[in-house]
Amino acid sequence: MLYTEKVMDHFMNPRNVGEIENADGVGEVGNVKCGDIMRIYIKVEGDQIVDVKFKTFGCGSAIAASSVATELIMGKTIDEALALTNKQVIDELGGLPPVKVHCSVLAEQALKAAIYDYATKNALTFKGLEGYDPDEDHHDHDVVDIEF
Amino acid sequence: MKQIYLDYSATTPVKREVVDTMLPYFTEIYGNASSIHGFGQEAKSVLEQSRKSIAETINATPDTFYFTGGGSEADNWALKGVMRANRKKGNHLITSKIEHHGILHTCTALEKEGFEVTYLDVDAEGMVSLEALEAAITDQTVLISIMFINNEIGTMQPVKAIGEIAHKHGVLFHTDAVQAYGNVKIDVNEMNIDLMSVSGHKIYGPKGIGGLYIKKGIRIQNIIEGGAQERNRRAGTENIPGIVGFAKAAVMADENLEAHREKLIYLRDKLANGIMDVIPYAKYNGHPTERHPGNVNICFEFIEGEALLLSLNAKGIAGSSGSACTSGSLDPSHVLLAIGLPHEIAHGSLRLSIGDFTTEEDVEYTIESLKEIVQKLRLMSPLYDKVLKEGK
Amino acid sequence: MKQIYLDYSATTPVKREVVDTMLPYFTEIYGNASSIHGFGQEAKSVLEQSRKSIAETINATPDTFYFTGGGSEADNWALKGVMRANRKKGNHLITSKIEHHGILHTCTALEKEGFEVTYLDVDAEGMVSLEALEAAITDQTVLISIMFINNEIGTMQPVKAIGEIAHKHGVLFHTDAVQAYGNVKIDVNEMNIDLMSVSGHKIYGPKGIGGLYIKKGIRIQNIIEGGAQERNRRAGTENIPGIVGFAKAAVMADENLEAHREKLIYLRDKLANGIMDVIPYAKYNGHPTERHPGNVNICFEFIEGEALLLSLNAKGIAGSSGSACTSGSLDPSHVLLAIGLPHEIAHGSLRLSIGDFTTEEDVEYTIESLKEIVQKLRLMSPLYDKVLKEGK
Ligand SMILES: Cc1ncc(COP(=O)(O)O)c(C=O)c1O
Ligand SMILES: Cc1ncc(COP(=O)(O)O)c(C=O)c1O
Ligand code: FES
Ligand code: FES
Repeated sequence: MLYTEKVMDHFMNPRNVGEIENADGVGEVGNVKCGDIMRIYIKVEGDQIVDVKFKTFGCGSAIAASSVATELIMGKTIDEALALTNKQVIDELGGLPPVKVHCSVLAEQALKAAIYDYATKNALTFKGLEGYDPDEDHHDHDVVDIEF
Repeated sequence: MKQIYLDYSATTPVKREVVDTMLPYFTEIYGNASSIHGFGQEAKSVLEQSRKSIAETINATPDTFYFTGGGSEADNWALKGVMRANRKKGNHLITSKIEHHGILHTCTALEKEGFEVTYLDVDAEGMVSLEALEAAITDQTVLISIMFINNEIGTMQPVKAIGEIAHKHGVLFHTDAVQAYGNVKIDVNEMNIDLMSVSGHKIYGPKGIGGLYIKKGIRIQNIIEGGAQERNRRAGTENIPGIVGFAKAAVMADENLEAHREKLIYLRDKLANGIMDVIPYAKYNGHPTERHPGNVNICFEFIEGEALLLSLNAKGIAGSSGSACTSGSLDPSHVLLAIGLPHEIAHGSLRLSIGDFTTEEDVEYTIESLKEIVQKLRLMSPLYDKVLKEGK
Repeated sequence: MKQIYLDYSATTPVKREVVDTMLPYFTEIYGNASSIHGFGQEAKSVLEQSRKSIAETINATPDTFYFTGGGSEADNWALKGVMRANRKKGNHLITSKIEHHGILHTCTALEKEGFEVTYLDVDAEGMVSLEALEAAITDQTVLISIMFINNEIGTMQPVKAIGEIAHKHGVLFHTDAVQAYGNVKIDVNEMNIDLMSVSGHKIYGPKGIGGLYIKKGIRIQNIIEGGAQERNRRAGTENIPGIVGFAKAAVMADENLEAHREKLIYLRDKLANGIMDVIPYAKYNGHPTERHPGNVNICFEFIEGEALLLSLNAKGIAGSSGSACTSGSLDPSHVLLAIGLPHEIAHGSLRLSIGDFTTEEDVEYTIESLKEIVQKLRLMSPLYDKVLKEGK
């Protein structure tokens, strides 16, 4: 099969789809032209992410990666969430085909964007956001040389 | 779970009768057609009978039809063979932007060898303009290669008129008829075709066998040299079971052409109309009438084709898409871009291709499933969001 | 009448087990391996499994083995692909005078493109000289292509030593192993092989499928462009039934290699010795020990090969000949001339090739029949006349 059972499960039964009214942070990355847009909403209480939702326009692994990423950070602190890498997303999915690695990068970036939005709105700084540039093009279909 | 195959344009199952015809040639009449003993002569005789049968379906003489290892080889042979053999005449080739990669990537290779290639635009329905074609011909033009039926959007070109223009200017005309053969009646003489590629596995025959029609008197170089097979033009021990199967499939298709077309067109229209009726924000691609009898190609806005295919697959339905995510490249299908679709819409394309084993229930089930799936995916889509909130 | 097939070097019957393995892929698992739905993914998975199985038999990794439409295509691809891709390195290719036409005619084509080719002589037993080979290498030499086992006289070259010489001089080494694969154990690494052609129908697998081993890192151009199949190197919808059958045949051959060789060598020697014992004025061609386990090649003086074949055929025995009369050309086989046979002797050549279904009785019957036939034809021959009258 193209994808692992785990990918198919998250694709067919995505967790945390939707949006959060009055979210504390919203991040959107990707580009319609390239066929993938990911938007993540977070609700924060104290330094904890108490709710997270996503909407994704993209392929099966983009949807599965969004789903897994939201699951991984639900209930975590902001700092913990910022430590999430696309490699963790891939591991959690039981692997992705090389040409689909960029879809997991998108999930990592969408989350960072949401936290950045929250940080900016509340004038907060987080170590994990140092050097983060929201306008950077995160979208690279050629990210394939990641070791699993 | 019920399995519904709606990807006949990708490949077809081999018909039972075709397999049965092939079987003896694996284990009993297994000779090499070049051998002079009985085993070889039996193989030789069925080889020539098969060639004759196929030639007849396109109104050609047997000595103009050459077997190849498939449609791609035929495409490569036609273009490289003719261009390289006619360097003295000129170095210019005309094709279209919506050809199969078997043609387009061959053109790129020819450009590297120093040939010049004009890639004609097509209109929103995938049609080549005859005026633009004629205007592109120069005194260097050796060959025009325009596909008969496009494999993605199903658009059928005015082949006869293209051949007429080619001949008026003393230019050769090749057509990639891999999708057309077995689905529309082809007469190479009447249609002014000089070279034509066909393939077995698109017409309920075996994979790994195809053919190139080459009108008599055409200068063409070989691309596979070696033994004297195929009258010295294509080396390699003849794939007799494949050839016999291809011929059987070709004859069956030819004899049943009208009924096949009627059935396909009926189901195709039912499927296409059914989908367009129940799913909003959808665009039917290709030409409304001049199209493959079994081809349905629709773009669904706000969602992505691969996700659509996976969801369909989970319901047992097999289709295909021109989305970038299925191709592993950044861009969606060159065909969808050539008919002017914006990237974001081309991403949501779905091709469902109908064939001889498709039933009315398959069509109904597919429409229903698709409706659910598109709805579900759209509810996940940040793009649809905006439409719901802001209208469109 | 009893039919005795002794032309296994021309082609083999497909084994029952091989056909049975292929069957489901015609009618059930018929998907296109490039499709992402279940039908396609099943095909993809068996495609990669087949590639792995074959690669294992030659001690290669799966990503170095590419499927082609046969042995000739593999030969063309290896030579044209490597020479065209390495023009910057040089323009010289070394091969031998006894190669299959798949190599020799490709060399002619390359010469027309401006490449230079050295055709090495062979000795009376068909062996290439390693000294001559090394002496032929220049700073322009890109590739050496020497066949593993000759298809006519069965001579097996010292492949490992040839590869060693090639690598010592930084030159690539291709071998046409179409006759060797399945008959001798091949280890591409140990034997210093960079590229290797194989074909399904010589090892009890289907026709129309073959393969090219290409060591990692080798620069090679495509000869068939188009879709992204075979990791972008060989376009065309994958011939899954053919590939599955080829893999099954390859694995069966590999598992049974020793028993197969022993049986063949036993029968071959019985046949060769039996013939040489009872028929005078005969010459056993090829190397006495370094040869194909199933190959017998003998020239009978004073008679002509085609007449011999027809007479054998009339007795139900299928063989082959390198006589000019079977080739339709004026000259007898280039291989027989290259080992220094005079024309008149080369005309009377007979190749009998033994395979897995050959029995001891077949061999005995063949010896007897041949004795009668040669006698009968000689009595008709004006050349034999003189011998009878004048002695020799
Ligand atoms: C030594 C050798 N090379 C190449 C070939 C060509 O293989 P194919 O017939 O599969 O194209 C053959 C047999 O025909 C052969 O014996
Ligand atoms: C229009 C067209 N041309 C060429 C080909 C290539 O044919 P084959 O897969 O037999 O090489 C195909 C199908 O894959 C096709 O649809
Ligand atoms: S979103 Fe395009 S490949 Fe995943
Ligand atoms: S004697 Fe007739 S072809 Fe040679």
